[in-house]
Amino acid sequence: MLTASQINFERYFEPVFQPVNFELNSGELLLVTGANGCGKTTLIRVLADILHPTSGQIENQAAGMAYVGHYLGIKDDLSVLENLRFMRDFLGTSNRDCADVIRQVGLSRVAEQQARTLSAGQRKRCALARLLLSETELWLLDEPYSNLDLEGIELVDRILNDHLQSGGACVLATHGAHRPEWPATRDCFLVSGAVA
Amino acid sequence: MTTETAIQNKPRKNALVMFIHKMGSPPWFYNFSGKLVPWLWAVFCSLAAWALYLGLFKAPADYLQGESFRIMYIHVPSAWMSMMIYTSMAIMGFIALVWRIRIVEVLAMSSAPVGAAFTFVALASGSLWGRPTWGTYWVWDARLTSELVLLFLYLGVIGLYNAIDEPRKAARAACLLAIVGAVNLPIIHYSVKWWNTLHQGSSISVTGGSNIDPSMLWPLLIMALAVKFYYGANLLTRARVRLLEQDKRKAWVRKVIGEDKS
Amino acid sequence: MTREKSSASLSGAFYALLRRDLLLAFRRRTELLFPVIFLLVVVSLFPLGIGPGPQLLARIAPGVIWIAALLATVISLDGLFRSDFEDGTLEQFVISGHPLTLISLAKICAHWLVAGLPIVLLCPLLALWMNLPVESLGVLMLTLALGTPVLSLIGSIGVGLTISLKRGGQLLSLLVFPLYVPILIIATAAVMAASDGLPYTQFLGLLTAGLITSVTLAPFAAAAALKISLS
Amino acid sequence: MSHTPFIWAAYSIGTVVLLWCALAPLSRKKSAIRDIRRIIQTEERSNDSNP
Repeated sequence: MLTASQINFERYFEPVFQPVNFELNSGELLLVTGANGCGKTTLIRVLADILHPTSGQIENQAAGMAYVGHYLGIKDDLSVLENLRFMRDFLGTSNRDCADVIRQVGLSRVAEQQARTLSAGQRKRCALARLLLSETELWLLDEPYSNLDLEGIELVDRILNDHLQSGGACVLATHGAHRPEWPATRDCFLVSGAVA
Repeated sequence: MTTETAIQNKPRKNALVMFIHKMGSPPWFYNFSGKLVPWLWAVFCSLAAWALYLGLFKAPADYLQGESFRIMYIHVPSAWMSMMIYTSMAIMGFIALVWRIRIVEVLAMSSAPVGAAFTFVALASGSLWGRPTWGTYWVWDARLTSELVLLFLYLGVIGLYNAIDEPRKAARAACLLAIVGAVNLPIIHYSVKWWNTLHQGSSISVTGGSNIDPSMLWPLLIMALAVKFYYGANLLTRARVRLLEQDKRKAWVRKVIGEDKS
Repeated sequence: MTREKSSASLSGAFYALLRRDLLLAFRRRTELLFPVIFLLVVVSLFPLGIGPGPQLLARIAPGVIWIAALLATVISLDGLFRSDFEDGTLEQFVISGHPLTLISLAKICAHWLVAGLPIVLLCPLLALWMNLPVESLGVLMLTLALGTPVLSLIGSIGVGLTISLKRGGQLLSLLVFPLYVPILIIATAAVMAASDGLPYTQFLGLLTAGLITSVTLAPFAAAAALKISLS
Repeated sequence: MSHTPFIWAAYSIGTVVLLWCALAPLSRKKSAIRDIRRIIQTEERSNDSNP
């Protein structure tokens, strides 16, 4: 579904990480780990086609991508429900029920509240709800566990399991405090800088 | 160097393609342009000296404008260059954006200050020409007005390039702006020209004389040719310095500096 | 991305985004008023600065109103992509697979509706202040109606380029004002021609041509600019 | 009124601006080379201390 060969990204004329190679098939999870500053976010953004790789090839045959990054893309002036409704209309996945998705991520109590009143963890859950709405094959998750309580971490693992079980794929970047349990997991250990 | 190995792995193509490939590699470009620059300066100096000798000493005084027409030999080539450099910057910007060639990005961005300098010279000499001709230093004449707008366009490109930290991102943004400006430039030029006739401002253009005497025309043409060599030499010099600055931690720069010392 | 987008899903995305932007603007409606108040203040300063002589005011009215409209547009432009860029919504747009050109166009439309349209609607008041002949008021409104969308469209390129800068606003004016020169010249010429009782339809034709050209080209440039700013 | 001062002024402005434009990159090159030499030196020193 997603193949990367020798991809690299340069900033200030220095490679951010050593060239990355992997192949990801449906039902597989790619776990991107590495020290702080090794370019996990950069790699995810390259895979998301937000950044253009300086060299190397990415072959992406996934039917749609979804992305949860550091900036969650939630509008403060809209309520949780309005945020999700907009994303549903924008993505054209109108058969999904927003209220149901909100229940799944445990935000029913605050669904009508403006997003500015949410805590960091609740915002993360709102972004996860968007993932569920998106009906995409490839998920790109950048530190999905940050800011979440134990229950939230379980929630991420649960929806991730469901997604992978139904044939999706996922690239997950984490600094390693928690690892999702999934049999078909590939590892990608990023090393910063150029090849010595 | 990754670029060098990439070239070696490629199958041999014809000489032109090989040349373009090589020019894309910073060390090769640095060495090649280093050999070219002195020659460009030499051609510029001799052509400019010849043109100025003809224009300032040999050409007779104009029967309408007297001696002041001699400002033409600096004003008109500068004005032509200011437009030409903007166009070439936009074309290089387009190439840089589409094919992501770093050397072309650097060349496009090195063009901007040279173009801005020519625009400034055109404006200053034009206004000094205006004083004897119109009796005032500034008239909203079509050529001066479009040069002024062009100067703002140049300043925008330079400003944007300097405002963004990451050099390649900055170059790409400024290249895009240059392209947008180049699309607008003809529209600006013609609308300003037309605005000028509309308001019956100074309809006497300083360069209005259509049948100009050959003894006055030749110096102009030679000067116009000379400043193109100036642009080439200055552009390559600036591009070389920028490459050194950007690649200061790379091995090829180390080698070049080491050779310089010995 | 390989997923094909049907035109229905594209127009759905377009209208969803347009609706959301208008809703967001409505939620912050006091901020919406600032450019409009700015426009009124700038125009009212001219009689104070150069004296209330009716003939002189009428003579400079088209230029003054148009320059004020230009300034008000540039002031409002910074908000065009800023919040979407800063809270990560723009990245979501990119990854959705919808063309960024369409997204820019939707946002430009929304921007014109909340920032450009009020200028067009307010211009009778401005014309009254500036003692503009009633006959040329219609032409002034027409030039503004045709010209302010062009200001938003060209401005969107400048905003796209400066959005990643903390203080992009000051640079933005340097980038876009030179590009606004032809519109300013043509629009004011049309109003002046109307005031003098001369034919003016050819100017309106030129403005329309400018509008069509910028609608077809500017969203692509704005999308390219946003893509660069995101990197 | 004589036109000569204007011609002189125009040509001297042109010469000064174009000369400055041509010489500016040379001073930048000097400081760039100084920078690079410093980088090389610090690296050599760190290589000497831990071979």
